[in-house]
Amino acid sequence: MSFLGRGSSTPAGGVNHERVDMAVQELDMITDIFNKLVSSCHTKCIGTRYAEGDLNKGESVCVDRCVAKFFEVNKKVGEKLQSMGGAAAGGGGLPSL
Amino acid sequence: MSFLGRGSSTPAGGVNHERVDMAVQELDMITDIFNKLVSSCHTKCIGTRYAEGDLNKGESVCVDRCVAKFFEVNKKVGEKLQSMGGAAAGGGGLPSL
Amino acid sequence: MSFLGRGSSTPAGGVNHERVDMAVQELDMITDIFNKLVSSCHTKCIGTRYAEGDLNKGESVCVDRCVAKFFEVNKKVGEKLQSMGGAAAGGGGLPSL
Amino acid sequence: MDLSQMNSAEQAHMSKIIEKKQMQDFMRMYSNLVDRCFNACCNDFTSKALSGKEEQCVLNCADKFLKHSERVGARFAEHNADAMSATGQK
Amino acid sequence: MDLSQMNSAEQAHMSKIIEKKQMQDFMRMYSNLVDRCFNACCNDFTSKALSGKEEQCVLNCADKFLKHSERVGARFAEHNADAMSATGQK
Amino acid sequence: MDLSQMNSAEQAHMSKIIEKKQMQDFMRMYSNLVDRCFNACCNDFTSKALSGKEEQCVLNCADKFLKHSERVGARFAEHNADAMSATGQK
Repeated sequence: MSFLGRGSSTPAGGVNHERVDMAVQELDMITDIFNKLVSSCHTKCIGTRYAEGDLNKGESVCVDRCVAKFFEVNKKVGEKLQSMGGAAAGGGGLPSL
Repeated sequence: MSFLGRGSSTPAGGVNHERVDMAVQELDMITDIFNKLVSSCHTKCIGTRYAEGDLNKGESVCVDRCVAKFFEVNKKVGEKLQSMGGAAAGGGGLPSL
Repeated sequence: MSFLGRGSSTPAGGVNHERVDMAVQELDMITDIFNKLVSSCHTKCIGTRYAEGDLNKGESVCVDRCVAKFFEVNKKVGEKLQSMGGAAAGGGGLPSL
Repeated sequence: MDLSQMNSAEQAHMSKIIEKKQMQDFMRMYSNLVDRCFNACCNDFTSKALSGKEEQCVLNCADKFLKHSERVGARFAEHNADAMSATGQK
Repeated sequence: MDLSQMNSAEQAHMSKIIEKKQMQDFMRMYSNLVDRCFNACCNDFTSKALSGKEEQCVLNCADKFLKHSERVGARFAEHNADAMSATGQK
Repeated sequence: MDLSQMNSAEQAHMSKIIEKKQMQDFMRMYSNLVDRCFNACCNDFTSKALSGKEEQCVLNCADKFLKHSERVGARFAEHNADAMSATGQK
Protein backbone atom coordinates (compact mmCIF):
# COMPACT_ATOMS: atom_id res chain seq x y z
CA MET A 1 0.00 0.00 0.00
CA SER A 2 2.22 2.71 -1.30
CA PHE A 3 -0.13 5.56 -0.42
CA LEU A 4 1.41 5.37 3.03
CA GLY A 5 4.61 6.57 1.41
CA ARG A 6 6.70 3.47 1.80
CA GLY A 7 9.05 2.29 -0.92
CA SER A 8 8.77 -1.16 -2.46
CA SER A 9 11.57 -2.69 -0.43
CA THR A 10 9.88 -1.72 2.79
CA PRO A 11 7.39 -4.26 4.13
CA ALA A 12 4.20 -3.49 6.01
CA GLY A 13 4.08 -1.98 9.46
CA GLY A 14 5.36 -4.93 11.48
CA VAL A 15 8.92 -5.61 12.55
CA ASN A 16 10.95 -8.09 10.52
CA HIS A 17 12.87 -9.63 13.40
CA GLU A 18 15.41 -11.33 11.16
CA ARG A 19 16.37 -8.01 9.63
CA VAL A 20 16.62 -6.35 13.03
CA ASP A 21 18.72 -9.28 14.32
CA MET A 22 21.11 -8.91 11.39
CA ALA A 23 21.50 -5.21 12.06
CA VAL A 24 22.11 -5.85 15.76
CA GLN A 25 24.77 -8.44 14.93
CA GLU A 26 26.44 -5.99 12.57
CA LEU A 27 26.37 -3.33 15.27
CA ASP A 28 27.89 -5.75 17.80
CA MET A 29 30.62 -6.66 15.31
CA ILE A 30 31.52 -3.03 14.65
CA THR A 31 31.53 -2.26 18.37
CA ASP A 32 33.74 -5.27 19.05
CA ILE A 33 36.25 -4.31 16.34
CA PHE A 34 36.26 -0.69 17.49
CA ASN A 35 36.95 -1.66 21.10
CA LYS A 36 39.81 -3.93 20.03
CA LEU A 37 41.21 -1.16 17.86
CA VAL A 38 41.10 1.34 20.72
CA SER A 39 42.79 -1.12 23.06
CA SER A 40 45.49 -2.31 20.62
CA CYS A 41 46.45 1.17 19.44
CA HIS A 42 46.55 2.32 23.05
CA THR A 43 49.05 -0.44 23.82
CA LYS A 44 51.07 0.32 20.68
CA CYS A 45 51.15 4.11 20.93
CA ILE A 46 50.40 5.51 24.37
CA GLY A 47 53.10 5.70 27.02
CA THR A 48 52.20 4.46 30.47
CA ARG A 49 53.87 7.07 32.62
CA TYR A 50 50.92 9.44 32.39
CA ALA A 51 52.88 12.57 33.13
CA GLU A 52 50.23 14.59 31.30
CA GLY A 53 46.63 14.20 30.17
CA ASP A 54 47.02 15.21 26.53
CA LEU A 55 48.16 13.09 23.62
CA ASN A 56 51.55 14.38 22.58
CA LYS A 57 52.53 14.85 18.94
CA GLY A 58 54.26 11.47 18.62
CA GLU A 59 51.34 9.63 20.18
CA SER A 60 48.82 11.37 17.92
CA VAL A 61 50.72 10.51 14.74
CA CYS A 62 51.19 6.94 15.94
CA VAL A 63 47.46 6.57 16.62
CA ASP A 64 46.55 7.75 13.10
CA ARG A 65 48.94 5.28 11.49
CA CYS A 66 47.89 2.53 13.87
CA VAL A 67 44.24 2.86 12.83
CA ALA A 68 45.21 2.89 9.15
CA LYS A 69 47.32 -0.24 9.54
CA PHE A 70 44.62 -2.01 11.53
CA PHE A 71 42.19 -1.41 8.65
CA GLU A 72 44.73 -2.84 6.20
CA VAL A 73 45.14 -5.92 8.36
CA ASN A 74 41.36 -6.22 8.58
CA LYS A 75 41.20 -6.16 4.76
CA LYS A 76 43.94 -8.77 4.32
CA VAL A 77 42.40 -11.11 6.87
CA GLY A 78 38.98 -10.66 5.27
CA GLU A 79 40.35 -11.52 1.83
CA LYS A 80 42.19 -14.52 3.28
CA LEU A 81 39.05 -15.88 4.93
CA GLN A 82 37.00 -15.35 1.80
CA SER A 83 39.59 -17.14 -0.34
CA MET A 84 39.34 -20.07 2.06
CA GLY A 85 35.57 -20.12 1.67
CA GLY A 86 34.69 -18.22 4.78
CA ALA A 87 31.10 -18.04 3.59
CA ALA A 88 30.71 -21.66 4.68
CA ALA A 89 31.36 -20.62 8.25
CA GLY A 90 28.37 -18.39 8.57
CA GLY A 91 26.25 -18.54 5.44
CA GLY A 92 26.74 -14.85 4.75
CA GLY A 93 29.30 -12.66 3.14
CA LEU A 94 32.19 -11.37 5.12
CA PRO A 95 31.32 -8.25 7.06
CA SER A 96 32.96 -5.16 5.64
CA LEU A 97 33.71 -2.61 8.31
CA MET B 1 -6.45 6.25 40.72
CA SER B 2 -5.19 5.82 44.23
CA PHE B 3 -8.28 4.01 45.50
CA LEU B 4 -6.68 0.83 44.20
CA GLY B 5 -4.16 1.19 46.98
CA ARG B 6 -1.11 1.76 44.88
CA GLY B 7 1.61 4.18 45.93
CA SER B 8 2.52 6.84 43.46
CA SER B 9 5.90 5.41 42.56
CA THR B 10 4.61 1.88 42.19
CA PRO B 11 2.82 1.08 38.93
CA ALA B 12 0.09 -1.53 38.44
CA GLY B 13 0.61 -5.27 38.77
CA GLY B 14 2.45 -5.67 35.49
CA VAL B 15 6.16 -5.50 34.87
CA ASN B 16 7.70 -2.15 33.95
CA HIS B 17 10.29 -3.47 31.51
CA GLU B 18 12.26 -0.27 31.47
CA ARG B 19 12.76 -0.43 35.22
CA VAL B 20 13.74 -4.09 35.08
CA ASP B 21 16.17 -3.34 32.22
CA MET B 22 17.79 -0.60 34.26
CA ALA B 23 18.22 -2.93 37.22
CA VAL B 24 19.70 -5.64 34.98
CA GLN B 25 22.15 -3.15 33.49
CA GLU B 26 23.17 -2.06 36.98
CA LEU B 27 23.66 -5.68 38.00
CA ASP B 28 25.78 -6.33 34.91
CA MET B 29 27.87 -3.26 35.67
CA ILE B 30 28.51 -4.32 39.25
CA THR B 31 29.36 -7.87 38.16
CA ASP B 32 31.74 -6.52 35.53
CA ILE B 33 33.52 -4.23 38.01
CA PHE B 34 33.71 -6.99 40.60
CA ASN B 35 35.25 -9.43 38.13
CA LYS B 36 37.83 -6.86 37.06
CA LEU B 37 38.62 -6.13 40.70
CA VAL B 38 39.13 -9.82 41.48
CA SER B 39 41.38 -10.25 38.48
CA SER B 40 43.45 -7.08 38.97
CA CYS B 41 44.03 -7.62 42.68
CA HIS B 42 44.94 -11.24 41.99
CA THR B 43 47.62 -10.03 39.56
CA LYS B 44 48.84 -7.38 42.01
CA CYS B 45 48.86 -9.45 45.18
CA ILE B 46 48.90 -13.21 44.64
CA GLY B 47 52.14 -15.03 43.92
CA THR B 48 52.10 -17.51 41.05
CA ARG B 49 54.17 -20.30 42.53
CA TYR B 50 51.18 -21.84 44.30
CA ALA B 51 53.19 -23.66 46.95
CA GLU B 52 50.12 -23.60 49.19
CA GLY B 53 46.36 -23.14 48.90
CA ASP B 54 45.86 -20.49 51.57
CA LEU B 55 46.35 -16.76 51.26
CA ASN B 56 49.39 -15.88 53.34
CA LYS B 57 49.48 -12.84 55.62
CA GLY B 58 51.17 -10.57 53.08
CA GLU B 59 48.73 -11.52 50.35
CA SER B 60 45.72 -10.96 52.59
CA VAL B 61 46.84 -7.48 53.61
CA CYS B 62 47.68 -6.63 50.02
CA VAL B 63 44.19 -7.73 48.86
CA ASP B 64 42.47 -5.52 51.44
CA ARG B 65 44.48 -2.47 50.40
CA CYS B 66 44.08 -3.31 46.74
CA VAL B 67 40.28 -3.29 47.01
CA ALA B 68 40.36 -0.01 48.94
CA LYS B 69 42.58 1.61 46.33
CA PHE B 70 40.47 0.31 43.46
CA PHE B 71 37.43 1.98 45.03
CA GLU B 72 39.35 5.25 45.32
CA VAL B 73 40.33 5.03 41.66
CA ASN B 74 36.71 4.29 40.79
CA LYS B 75 35.66 7.44 42.64
CA LYS B 76 38.29 9.63 40.96
CA VAL B 77 37.45 8.34 37.49
CA GLY B 78 33.75 8.82 38.17
CA GLU B 79 34.28 12.42 39.26
CA LYS B 80 36.49 13.04 36.23
CA LEU B 81 33.86 11.73 33.83
CA GLN B 82 31.13 13.73 35.50
CA SER B 83 33.21 16.91 35.34
CA MET B 84 33.61 16.30 31.60
CA GLY B 85 29.86 15.97 31.20
CA GLY B 86 29.68 12.21 31.27
CA ALA B 87 25.92 12.48 31.43
CA ALA B 88 25.94 13.24 27.72
CA ALA B 89 27.36 9.81 27.04
CA GLY B 90 24.46 7.87 28.43
CA GLY B 91 21.69 10.18 29.47
CA GLY B 92 21.93 9.06 33.07
CA GLY B 93 23.95 9.83 36.10
CA LEU B 94 27.19 8.03 36.68
CA PRO B 95 26.66 4.68 38.33
CA SER B 96 27.83 4.66 41.91
CA LEU B 97 29.09 1.24 42.99
CA MET C 1 -0.65 -39.29 24.44
CA SER C 2 1.93 -41.83 23.42
CA PHE C 3 0.25 -42.72 20.15
CA LEU C 4 1.97 -39.66 18.74
CA GLY C 5 5.19 -41.56 19.21
CA ARG C 6 6.71 -39.43 21.92
CA GLY C 7 8.52 -40.95 24.88
CA SER C 8 7.38 -40.22 28.39
CA SER C 9 10.11 -37.64 29.10
CA THR C 10 9.06 -35.56 26.11
CA PRO C 11 6.32 -33.03 26.81
CA ALA C 12 3.61 -31.92 24.38
CA GLY C 13 4.23 -29.76 21.33
CA GLY C 14 5.16 -26.49 23.08
CA VAL C 15 8.59 -25.23 23.94
CA ASN C 16 9.82 -25.77 27.49
CA HIS C 17 11.77 -22.55 27.86
CA GLU C 18 13.61 -23.71 30.93
CA ARG C 19 14.99 -26.70 29.07
CA VAL C 20 16.01 -24.57 26.11
CA ASP C 21 17.66 -22.04 28.46
CA MET C 22 19.66 -24.82 30.10
CA ALA C 23 20.84 -26.10 26.72
CA VAL C 24 21.80 -22.57 25.64
CA GLN C 25 23.78 -22.08 28.86
CA GLU C 26 25.55 -25.39 28.29
CA LEU C 27 26.36 -24.33 24.73
CA ASP C 28 27.72 -20.99 25.94
CA MET C 29 29.84 -22.76 28.53
CA ILE C 30 31.34 -25.16 25.99
CA THR C 31 32.01 -22.31 23.55
CA ASP C 32 33.66 -20.29 26.31
CA ILE C 33 35.91 -23.19 27.38
CA PHE C 34 36.78 -23.97 23.77
CA ASN C 35 37.76 -20.38 23.04
CA LYS C 36 39.95 -20.25 26.13
CA LEU C 37 41.54 -23.56 25.16
CA VAL C 38 42.33 -22.29 21.65
CA SER C 39 43.81 -19.10 23.02
CA SER C 40 45.87 -20.69 25.82
CA CYS C 41 47.31 -23.47 23.67
CA HIS C 42 48.12 -20.89 20.99
CA THR C 43 50.12 -18.93 23.56
CA LYS C 44 51.80 -22.08 24.88
CA CYS C 45 52.64 -23.75 21.56
CA ILE C 46 52.65 -21.43 18.57
CA GLY C 47 55.66 -19.26 17.78
CA THR C 48 55.01 -15.62 16.99
CA ARG C 49 57.44 -15.10 14.14
CA TYR C 50 54.99 -16.41 11.55
CA ALA C 51 57.61 -17.37 9.01
CA GLU C 52 55.18 -19.89 7.54
CA GLY C 53 51.42 -20.58 7.58
CA ASP C 54 51.51 -24.26 8.53
CA LEU C 55 51.81 -25.77 11.98
CA ASN C 56 55.23 -27.39 12.18
CA LYS C 57 55.78 -30.82 13.73
CA GLY C 58 56.78 -29.46 17.14
CA GLU C 59 53.78 -27.13 17.29
CA SER C 60 51.36 -29.88 16.28
CA VAL C 61 52.61 -32.27 18.98
CA CYS C 62 52.54 -29.48 21.54
CA VAL C 63 48.93 -28.61 20.65
CA ASP C 64 47.80 -32.23 21.11
CA ARG C 65 49.42 -32.47 24.53
CA CYS C 66 48.20 -29.03 25.48
CA VAL C 67 44.58 -30.00 24.84
CA ALA C 68 45.01 -33.23 26.80
CA LYS C 69 46.53 -31.40 29.75
CA PHE C 70 43.84 -28.73 29.69
CA PHE C 71 41.19 -31.46 29.97
CA GLU C 72 43.04 -32.95 32.94
CA VAL C 73 43.15 -29.56 34.62
CA ASN C 74 39.46 -29.13 33.89
CA LYS C 75 38.78 -32.46 35.61
CA LYS C 76 40.89 -31.62 38.67
CA VAL C 77 39.29 -28.20 39.09
CA GLY C 78 35.83 -29.72 38.65
CA GLU C 79 36.53 -32.32 41.36
CA LYS C 80 37.94 -29.64 43.63
CA LEU C 81 34.86 -27.44 43.26
CA GLN C 82 32.52 -30.37 43.84
CA SER C 83 34.41 -31.40 46.98
CA MET C 84 33.96 -27.84 48.23
CA GLY C 85 30.22 -28.06 47.60
CA GLY C 86 30.17 -26.29 44.27
CA ALA C 87 26.53 -27.27 43.88
CA ALA C 88 25.66 -24.53 46.35
CA ALA C 89 26.97 -21.97 43.90
CA GLY C 90 24.49 -22.69 41.16
CA GLY C 91 21.98 -25.26 42.29
CA GLY C 92 23.07 -27.71 39.65
CA GLY C 93 25.73 -30.27 39.16
CA LEU C 94 29.08 -29.26 37.81
CA PRO C 95 29.07 -29.13 34.04
CA SER C 96 31.03 -31.95 32.50
CA LEU C 97 32.62 -30.95 29.23
CA MET D 1 21.25 -2.44 44.04
CA ASP D 2 17.89 -1.45 45.36
CA LEU D 3 14.93 -3.65 44.47
CA SER D 4 12.58 -2.13 47.04
CA GLN D 5 11.01 0.27 44.57
CA MET D 6 9.80 -2.62 42.43
CA ASN D 7 6.36 -4.15 42.63
CA SER D 8 6.05 -7.86 43.35
CA ALA D 9 5.74 -8.87 39.70
CA GLU D 10 8.93 -6.99 38.90
CA GLN D 11 10.72 -8.48 41.89
CA ALA D 12 9.70 -11.98 40.83
CA HIS D 13 10.95 -11.27 37.32
CA MET D 14 14.25 -9.92 38.67
CA SER D 15 14.69 -13.00 40.87
CA LYS D 16 14.51 -15.24 37.82
CA ILE D 17 16.97 -13.07 35.92
CA ILE D 18 19.35 -12.97 38.88
CA GLU D 19 19.16 -16.74 39.28
CA LYS D 20 20.01 -17.23 35.61
CA LYS D 21 22.88 -14.77 35.86
CA GLN D 22 24.24 -16.52 38.92
CA MET D 23 24.42 -19.75 36.96
CA GLN D 24 26.19 -17.92 34.13
CA ASP D 25 28.58 -16.27 36.57
CA PHE D 26 29.36 -19.60 38.16
CA MET D 27 30.09 -21.15 34.78
CA ARG D 28 32.31 -18.27 33.75
CA MET D 29 34.12 -18.37 37.06
CA TYR D 30 34.65 -22.08 36.54
CA SER D 31 36.09 -21.73 33.03
CA ASN D 32 38.24 -18.80 34.16
CA LEU D 33 39.57 -20.87 37.02
CA VAL D 34 40.49 -23.75 34.72
CA ASP D 35 42.16 -21.40 32.26
CA ARG D 36 43.98 -19.39 34.92
CA CYS D 37 45.38 -22.42 36.75
CA PHE D 38 46.25 -24.21 33.53
CA ASN D 39 48.22 -21.17 32.40
CA ALA D 40 49.97 -20.71 35.74
CA CYS D 41 50.86 -24.35 36.32
CA CYS D 42 51.37 -26.09 32.97
CA ASN D 43 54.41 -25.09 30.98
CA ASP D 44 55.89 -28.43 30.03
CA PHE D 45 54.41 -30.09 26.97
CA THR D 46 56.89 -32.91 26.57
CA SER D 47 54.18 -35.10 28.07
CA LYS D 48 50.39 -35.03 27.87
CA ALA D 49 49.91 -36.27 31.45
CA LEU D 50 49.66 -33.87 34.34
CA SER D 51 52.71 -34.33 36.61
CA GLY D 52 52.34 -34.61 40.38
CA LYS D 53 53.86 -31.18 40.75
CA GLU D 54 51.52 -29.66 38.18
CA GLU D 55 48.50 -31.27 39.82
CA GLN D 56 49.43 -29.88 43.23
CA CYS D 57 49.95 -26.46 41.67
CA VAL D 58 46.50 -26.61 40.03
CA LEU D 59 44.80 -27.61 43.29
CA ASN D 60 46.55 -24.85 45.25
CA CYS D 61 45.81 -22.36 42.49
CA ALA D 62 42.10 -23.18 42.52
CA ASP D 63 41.98 -23.14 46.31
CA LYS D 64 43.80 -19.83 46.54
CA PHE D 65 41.77 -18.17 43.81
CA LEU D 66 38.51 -19.06 45.53
CA LYS D 67 39.77 -17.75 48.86
CA HIS D 68 40.99 -14.62 47.12
CA SER D 69 37.59 -14.07 45.45
CA GLU D 70 35.85 -14.57 48.75
CA ARG D 71 38.06 -12.00 50.46
CA VAL D 72 37.61 -9.48 47.65
CA GLY D 73 33.86 -10.10 47.83
CA ALA D 74 33.79 -9.37 51.57
CA ARG D 75 35.77 -6.12 51.16
CA PHE D 76 33.66 -5.16 48.15
CA ALA D 77 30.47 -5.53 50.17
CA GLU D 78 31.87 -3.38 52.99
CA HIS D 79 32.96 -0.62 50.63
CA ASN D 80 29.61 -0.74 48.87
CA ALA D 81 27.78 -0.41 52.16
CA ASP D 82 30.01 2.53 53.13
CA ALA D 83 29.51 4.23 49.78
CA MET D 84 25.74 3.86 50.02
CA SER D 85 25.42 5.17 53.55
CA ALA D 86 27.75 8.06 52.64
CA THR D 87 25.58 9.22 49.74
CA GLY D 88 22.36 8.58 51.62
CA GLN D 89 21.31 6.21 48.85
CA LYS D 90 18.69 3.68 49.89
CA MET E 1 25.43 0.38 9.14
CA ASP E 2 22.53 1.15 6.88
CA LEU E 3 19.14 1.55 8.49
CA SER E 4 17.49 3.11 5.43
CA GLN E 5 16.07 -0.19 4.21
CA MET E 6 14.06 -0.57 7.40
CA ASN E 7 10.46 0.48 7.83
CA SER E 8 9.56 2.93 10.55
CA ALA E 9 8.56 0.25 13.07
CA GLU E 10 11.91 -1.45 12.58
CA GLN E 11 13.78 1.82 12.83
CA ALA E 12 12.00 2.66 16.07
CA HIS E 13 12.86 -0.78 17.43
CA MET E 14 16.51 -0.37 16.37
CA SER E 15 16.67 3.05 18.04
CA LYS E 16 15.66 1.53 21.34
CA ILE E 17 18.20 -1.28 20.97
CA ILE E 18 20.94 1.18 20.03
CA GLU E 19 20.09 3.40 23.00
CA LYS E 20 20.33 0.42 25.34
CA LYS E 21 23.61 -0.67 23.80
CA GLN E 22 25.03 2.83 24.15
CA MET E 23 24.32 2.71 27.86
CA GLN E 24 26.00 -0.70 28.07
CA ASP E 25 28.97 0.55 26.05
CA PHE E 26 29.32 3.55 28.32
CA MET E 27 29.26 1.35 31.40
CA ARG E 28 31.83 -1.04 29.97
CA MET E 29 34.03 1.87 28.90
CA TYR E 30 33.76 3.22 32.42
CA SER E 31 34.74 -0.02 34.12
CA ASN E 32 37.54 -0.57 31.61
CA LEU E 33 38.83 2.91 32.32
CA VAL E 34 38.86 2.32 36.07
CA ASP E 35 40.60 -1.03 35.65
CA ARG E 36 43.12 0.25 33.11
CA CYS E 37 44.14 3.30 35.12
CA PHE E 38 44.21 1.37 38.37
CA ASN E 39 46.56 -1.18 36.80
CA ALA E 40 48.79 1.46 35.23
CA CYS E 41 49.04 3.74 38.25
CA CYS E 42 48.74 1.65 41.42
CA ASN E 43 51.61 -0.64 42.23
CA ASP E 44 52.29 0.14 45.86
CA PHE E 45 50.12 -1.65 48.38
CA THR E 46 51.93 -0.68 51.54
CA SER E 47 49.09 1.78 52.06
CA LYS E 48 45.39 1.70 51.20
CA ALA E 49 45.19 5.40 50.46
CA LEU E 50 45.78 6.75 46.97
CA SER E 51 48.98 8.85 47.02
CA GLY E 52 49.06 12.27 45.37
CA LYS E 53 51.25 10.86 42.64
CA GLU E 54 48.92 7.95 42.02
CA GLU E 55 45.91 10.25 41.90
CA GLN E 56 47.55 12.51 39.31
CA CYS E 57 48.49 9.46 37.27
CA VAL E 58 44.89 8.19 37.38
CA LEU E 59 43.48 11.55 36.29
CA ASN E 60 45.98 11.86 33.42
CA CYS E 61 45.37 8.25 32.44
CA ALA E 62 41.60 8.77 32.24
CA ASP E 63 42.02 12.04 30.38
CA LYS E 64 44.45 10.58 27.89
CA PHE E 65 42.41 7.44 27.31
CA LEU E 66 39.30 9.45 26.49
CA LYS E 67 41.26 11.66 24.07
CA HIS E 68 42.80 8.57 22.53
CA SER E 69 39.36 6.93 22.07
CA GLU E 70 38.02 10.09 20.52
CA ARG E 71 40.89 10.24 18.03
CA VAL E 72 40.54 6.56 17.14
CA GLY E 73 36.81 7.13 16.70
CA ALA E 74 37.41 10.01 14.29
CA ARG E 75 39.89 7.99 12.19
CA PHE E 76 37.60 4.96 12.32
CA ALA E 77 34.70 6.97 10.92
CA GLU E 78 36.87 8.31 8.08
CA HIS E 79 38.12 4.86 7.11
CA ASN E 80 34.60 3.47 7.27
CA ALA E 81 33.34 6.22 4.99
CA ASP E 82 36.20 5.52 2.56
CA ALA E 83 35.56 1.79 2.59
CA MET E 84 31.87 2.28 1.93
CA SER E 85 32.28 4.68 -0.94
CA ALA E 86 34.97 2.39 -2.42
CA THR E 87 32.69 -0.65 -2.49
CA GLY E 88 29.66 1.37 -3.54
CA GLN E 89 27.85 0.06 -0.47
CA LYS E 90 24.94 2.21 0.58
CA MET F 1 25.33 -31.50 24.33
CA ASP F 2 22.34 -33.78 24.08
CA LEU F 3 19.34 -32.51 22.15
CA SER F 4 17.62 -35.89 21.88
CA GLN F 5 15.45 -35.29 24.94
CA MET F 6 13.89 -32.26 23.29
CA ASN F 7 10.63 -32.33 21.36
CA SER F 8 10.59 -31.15 17.79
CA ALA F 9 9.45 -27.63 18.63
CA GLU F 10 12.31 -27.28 21.08
CA GLN F 11 14.80 -28.71 18.61
CA ALA F 12 13.65 -26.27 15.94
CA HIS F 13 14.01 -23.42 18.40
CA MET F 14 17.50 -24.61 19.39
CA SER F 15 18.53 -24.85 15.74
CA LYS F 16 17.68 -21.19 15.23
CA ILE F 17 19.57 -20.20 18.36
CA ILE F 18 22.59 -22.29 17.37
CA GLU F 19 22.59 -20.77 13.88
CA LYS F 20 22.56 -17.28 15.34
CA LYS F 21 25.34 -18.16 17.78
CA GLN F 22 27.44 -19.62 14.98
CA MET F 23 27.24 -16.32 13.14
CA GLN F 24 28.24 -14.50 16.32
CA ASP F 25 31.09 -16.94 16.93
CA PHE F 26 32.31 -16.48 13.39
CA MET F 27 32.27 -12.71 13.78
CA ARG F 28 34.10 -12.84 17.08
CA MET F 29 36.65 -15.26 15.65
CA TYR F 30 37.13 -12.87 12.76
CA SER F 31 37.69 -9.80 14.92
CA ASN F 32 39.97 -11.79 17.24
CA LEU F 33 41.99 -12.94 14.26
CA VAL F 34 42.42 -9.38 12.99
CA ASP F 35 43.41 -8.14 16.43
CA ARG F 36 45.75 -11.04 17.15
CA CYS F 37 47.61 -10.83 13.86
CA PHE F 38 47.76 -7.05 13.96
CA ASN F 39 49.32 -7.22 17.41
CA ALA F 40 51.79 -9.94 16.46
CA CYS F 41 52.88 -8.45 13.14
CA CYS F 42 52.63 -4.67 13.30
CA ASN F 43 55.10 -2.89 15.53
CA ASP F 44 56.41 -0.16 13.30
CA PHE F 45 54.31 2.98 13.11
CA THR F 46 56.70 5.20 11.17
CA SER F 47 54.45 4.48 8.19
CA LYS F 48 50.74 3.88 7.81
CA ALA F 49 51.14 1.38 4.97
CA LEU F 50 51.52 -2.32 5.64
CA SER F 51 55.03 -3.40 4.60
CA GLY F 52 55.55 -6.54 2.52
CA LYS F 53 57.03 -8.27 5.52
CA GLU F 54 54.11 -7.28 7.74
CA GLU F 55 51.61 -8.44 5.13
CA GLN F 56 53.27 -11.85 4.85
CA CYS F 57 53.31 -12.12 8.63
CA VAL F 58 49.59 -11.33 8.81
CA LEU F 59 48.72 -13.91 6.15
CA ASN F 60 50.80 -16.61 7.86
CA CYS F 61 49.38 -15.65 11.23
CA ALA F 62 45.79 -15.99 10.00
CA ASP F 63 46.57 -19.24 8.20
CA LYS F 64 48.30 -20.72 11.21
CA PHE F 65 45.66 -19.62 13.67
CA LEU F 66 42.91 -21.26 11.62
CA LYS F 67 44.89 -24.51 11.34
CA HIS F 68 45.59 -24.34 15.06
CA SER F 69 41.88 -23.84 15.86
CA GLU F 70 40.97 -26.74 13.61
CA ARG F 71 43.45 -29.04 15.33
CA VAL F 72 42.29 -27.98 18.80
CA GLY F 73 38.70 -28.56 17.66
CA ALA F 74 39.52 -32.09 16.51
CA ARG F 75 41.25 -32.98 19.78
CA PHE F 76 38.46 -31.30 21.76
CA ALA F 77 35.85 -33.44 20.03
CA GLU F 78 37.83 -36.63 20.76
CA HIS F 79 38.25 -35.79 24.43
CA ASN F 80 34.58 -34.87 24.70
CA ALA F 81 33.58 -38.19 23.16
CA ASP F 82 35.89 -40.03 25.57
CA ALA F 83 34.57 -38.12 28.56
CA MET F 84 30.97 -38.83 27.62
CA SER F 85 31.44 -42.56 27.03
CA ALA F 86 33.42 -42.78 30.30
CA THR F 87 30.61 -41.27 32.37
CA GLY F 88 27.92 -43.18 30.49
CA GLN F 89 26.34 -39.84 29.63
CA LYS F 90 24.13 -39.94 26.56
